[in-house]
Amino acid sequence: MTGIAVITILAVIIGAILGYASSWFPADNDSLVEKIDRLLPQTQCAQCGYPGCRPYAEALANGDAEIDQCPPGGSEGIAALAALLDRKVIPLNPQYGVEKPLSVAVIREAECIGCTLCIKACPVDAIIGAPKLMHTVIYDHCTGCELCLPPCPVDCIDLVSDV
Amino acid sequence: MTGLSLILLGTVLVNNFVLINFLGLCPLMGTSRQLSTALGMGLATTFVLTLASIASYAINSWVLEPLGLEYLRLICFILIIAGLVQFTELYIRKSSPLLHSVLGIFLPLITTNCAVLGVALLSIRENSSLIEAAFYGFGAAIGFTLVLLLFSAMRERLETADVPQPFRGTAIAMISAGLMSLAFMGFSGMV
Amino acid sequence: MNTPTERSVSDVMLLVLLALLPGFCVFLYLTGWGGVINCMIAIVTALIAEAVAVRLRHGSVRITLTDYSAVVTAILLALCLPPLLPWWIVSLATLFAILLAKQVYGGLGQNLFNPAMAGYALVLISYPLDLSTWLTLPEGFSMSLSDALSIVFSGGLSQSEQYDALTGATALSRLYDLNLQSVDLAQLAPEISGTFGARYSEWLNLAFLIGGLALVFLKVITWHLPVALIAGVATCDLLIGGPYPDLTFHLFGGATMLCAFFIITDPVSAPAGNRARLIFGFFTGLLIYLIRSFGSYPDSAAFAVLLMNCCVPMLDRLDNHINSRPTR
Amino acid sequence: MNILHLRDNRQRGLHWSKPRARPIETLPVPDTLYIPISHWQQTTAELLVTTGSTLYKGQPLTRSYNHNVIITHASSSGEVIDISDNRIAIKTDGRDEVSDELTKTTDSLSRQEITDIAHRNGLTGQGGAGFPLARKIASLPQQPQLLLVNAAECDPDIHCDDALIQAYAPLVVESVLTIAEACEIDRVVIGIENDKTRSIEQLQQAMARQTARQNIELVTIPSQYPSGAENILLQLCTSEQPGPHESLASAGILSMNIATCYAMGQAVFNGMPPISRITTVVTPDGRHRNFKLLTGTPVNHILDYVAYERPIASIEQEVPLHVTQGGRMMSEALDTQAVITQQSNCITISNTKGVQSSVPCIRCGACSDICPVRLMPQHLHKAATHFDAQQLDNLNVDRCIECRCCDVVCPSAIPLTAQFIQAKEHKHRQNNEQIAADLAKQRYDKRQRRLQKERSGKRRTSLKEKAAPATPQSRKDLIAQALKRSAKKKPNDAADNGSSH
Repeated sequence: MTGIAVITILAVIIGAILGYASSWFPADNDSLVEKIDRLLPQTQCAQCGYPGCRPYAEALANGDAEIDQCPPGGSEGIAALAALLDRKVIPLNPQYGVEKPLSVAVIREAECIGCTLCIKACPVDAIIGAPKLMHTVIYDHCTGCELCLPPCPVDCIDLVSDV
Repeated sequence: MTGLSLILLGTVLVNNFVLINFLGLCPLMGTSRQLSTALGMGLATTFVLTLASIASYAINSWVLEPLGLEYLRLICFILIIAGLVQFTELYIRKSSPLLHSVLGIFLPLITTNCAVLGVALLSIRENSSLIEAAFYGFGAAIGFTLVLLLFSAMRERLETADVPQPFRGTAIAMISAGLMSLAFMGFSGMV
Repeated sequence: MNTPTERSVSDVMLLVLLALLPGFCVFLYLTGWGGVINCMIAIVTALIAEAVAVRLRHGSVRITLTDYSAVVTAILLALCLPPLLPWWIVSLATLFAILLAKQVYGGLGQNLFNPAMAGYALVLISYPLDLSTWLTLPEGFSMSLSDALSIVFSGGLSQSEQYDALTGATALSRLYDLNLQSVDLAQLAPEISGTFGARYSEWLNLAFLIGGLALVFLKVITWHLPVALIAGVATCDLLIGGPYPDLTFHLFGGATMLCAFFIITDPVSAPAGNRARLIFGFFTGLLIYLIRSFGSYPDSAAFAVLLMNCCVPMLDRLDNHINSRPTR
Repeated sequence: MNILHLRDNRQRGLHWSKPRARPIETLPVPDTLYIPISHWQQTTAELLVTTGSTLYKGQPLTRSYNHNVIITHASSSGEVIDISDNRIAIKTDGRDEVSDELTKTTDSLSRQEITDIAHRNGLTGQGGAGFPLARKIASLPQQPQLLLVNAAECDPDIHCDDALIQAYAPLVVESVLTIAEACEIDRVVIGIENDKTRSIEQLQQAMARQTARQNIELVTIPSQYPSGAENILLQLCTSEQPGPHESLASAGILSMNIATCYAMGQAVFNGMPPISRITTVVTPDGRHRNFKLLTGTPVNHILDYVAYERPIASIEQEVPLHVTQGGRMMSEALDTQAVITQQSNCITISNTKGVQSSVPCIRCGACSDICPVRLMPQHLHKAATHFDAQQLDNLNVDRCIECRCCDVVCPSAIPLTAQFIQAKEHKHRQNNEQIAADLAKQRYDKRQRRLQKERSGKRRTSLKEKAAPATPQSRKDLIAQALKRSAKKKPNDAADNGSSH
């Protein structure tokens, strides 16, 4: 009988300590997300299945995404993530895309009708132009995320691997 | 004083917990891929081990033995160690979330880690006072951390070695651990 | 296009073999045909093992064998093993050294542990009896080749009943045999505390010292490692002063000089920075002294080297960390 | 701390005896010259000539306002026959007529003028790196403290500077002083290796005549490779040394090769751009001969002229000649169409390729003992083979001066320096990608905030509209209002085009 008493007293004491501990040490998770986000190529291309690089970083932080879902990051990106998160280096998952050389979108200005759909689609504001006027892509700002290709009605944007 | 230093020397080098008594091998293999994680794991284990050794000795000699409840020893120790590990996990989650996510399953695993429970049980049999139990636990933890750090530095160097395909990864780590324990055999009989 | 190098790896290894020659001759004089047979078995097994391993990995056997690193490992191993051992113990040690301690890590330049010492330690632990039976001085040399061969290929010295006067490897293991832990040196038989020349291992260490100094002079190895080791042994002897206090005994007994100049200076398993080498050498000397005085194995060089080889990757990292401070 | 760590290289396989520099010889003018058109990232030089236009010696062929783009000149009179793959081919007519537009300047120069002269004449460093001189002078701080003239020439095969000093010492000293005066540098140091005795005498005599104007000192340094490297020469001559990551120019020290000073002197005193340069040619039988070669001379022309002394055996077996530029240590292989440029200080012709198969590194430490800037090449080799940018930074790979001492002493014959050069480029490229990624992240966050503001902004206006129904404004009213506004602003314009809408 005394055994059960001892065990329950012990359990209560430990439970109390842990209760206080969880309030003293609130979990903060974003410094890890920040570290992961810094390693991602920031193309915001959503090829990894998440709406941007930051959501993918959050998914990686709480473990429900794998490190092989980022084609723009390529093998170097995967190696960096594996080093940070101490996981085995695995090849890029072809389901999310294939590693391609760095490429830049170029608008064939003659055919552009100025519909501003690509401006709205570009996540990093790399395309400038006014409605009904010619649009063009700023060479240095474009991250090659290919999000502007589908919305273009006249399909006048093509992808050029870095010259 | 020499008694305590002998205990320390004994647990750290001579019958090192990992390489001579072969306790705590899974965290050795699991967290030693990187030096930073190995350091984190070593510190966490040191904290848990030292306190566990003290607490288990205290509980045993002041509560269980007077009440004649030696048969409850195992349950109490597991309870104490689990509490300590949960405490450490909360602290690590707050202080460095990277270490928390990298250690992942190995952090709660300290509870069921044979080295920790081994120390708790052995420290009762071998020590006669609380101070000795503390040094015993601390020595065991230092021995564990020392081997873990050396081993992870070794594995990092092996990452860049041109190891034949079938031996890559854990296989070469196992061989290196074997050679390390071969080396630690040199200490046998010293204390 | 890189300019042709002055001294290739095979030249380095040849120089090491050359420097080993004086010690090697003294060793053969003392152990007679047993030593020669050991060396032959070790070298042959080493070369075959290396050739097979490299062939399996589709490397070029010719290049690997002509860098003589396997021969150096074999000879260092043979120098530690007592003569008239059963042949399979010698080849087992060499196989372990070449395959498990070197080739499995990726061949030349990537092994963590000194192959010769790993092989010797393995055999020392698994066959303590065989490893500690040495033939006393006079009979060793006078034995004919045929007798030696018959002993070697029929189970080794410990099993043969002809010879009863078996002694330890060096002065140290003699003490171990007589298990005199703490004893006054004067009582011992003359060859332990006798004049410099008469001691069994004095000449051996002196020859290795000469060979080692030649290596340092030829710039094959730097002075940091040997000096640090000798300093380590000396400071320990002065500070702690275990059961055998006599300094020259420690420096010239056992395999100290062989270890200082040839074993820890194996560039692959030693640290890379000079500062780290000093620490490595000092602590190896310290460990040699501690294991020899308090440990249970007669000669501790193998274990001390292996123990410090475990710390080399960590020493390298610390050395790099200090070098990488921006103020440099 | 003494970054210099020049071990006595006689110990470690870097010991060789340097023969005395031989007098300068000349070659006949080749029948075709190929002058390169220089470009820098996306900007290329603007062509001033087209195929068929006749040229005179020293006439500029290209023009550019960007200091990084080098302007090239015709090195002999002739006619342009073809402009293709970045090269202008000139068929020489052998008259070697000098163009008359060359502008001499005699009065004293300001820093701006000397930078223009350097840019107009397309002057680049002749020590081997080829850094545009105009940009180097422009990057000097307001009060530069030292002009360091590098006459060390520590490579065993290169003797062109030695021959240059022996031939034109007075002109060299004169141009050094002019540069110092123009850039307002009061202290001039010429560093030369102590085994070039005749050049030292010539320089001392020439300097004796000039002492009136400035304090110029000739410092003789021990002849050890790589004493000619910029920061090591500075350390040897003046025992100061710049911070670990600072370039010499930004620390107020203008360091120039003595041949560059001579070329600058030519450009200032008689307006002649650097259309020729002195090059040491090392023949297969090991003799070093110095030639004054026109820039743009194809290397084959030198081979035909010099090579006839080749040993008969190698001609019969058709052993291919292996030609490299840059001396024995910093040598790069040249292909068959290579031409002489301002940077070709030494052309080595040899029969054998001389490449050894490398064996894995045995961590023997010979390389870290010999490295003049105290790096650990064995760790760098490991970090570069399995590329690890953080480890390379920790090991200060950027401080490697690519002197190739480690290649020479490495028993495993590993091409270490080539690997370090590649690792540096890879690390540099990765840094740029990281910067681009950070910028893209900032733009993305700014866009998200803007969209967020617009979404919340729109909801507010729609509330206002519900409150007060807007008056329906037809298109015509809008145009009328716009016309009234523009009429108020510009009374006269509104009058003439008011009716045109």
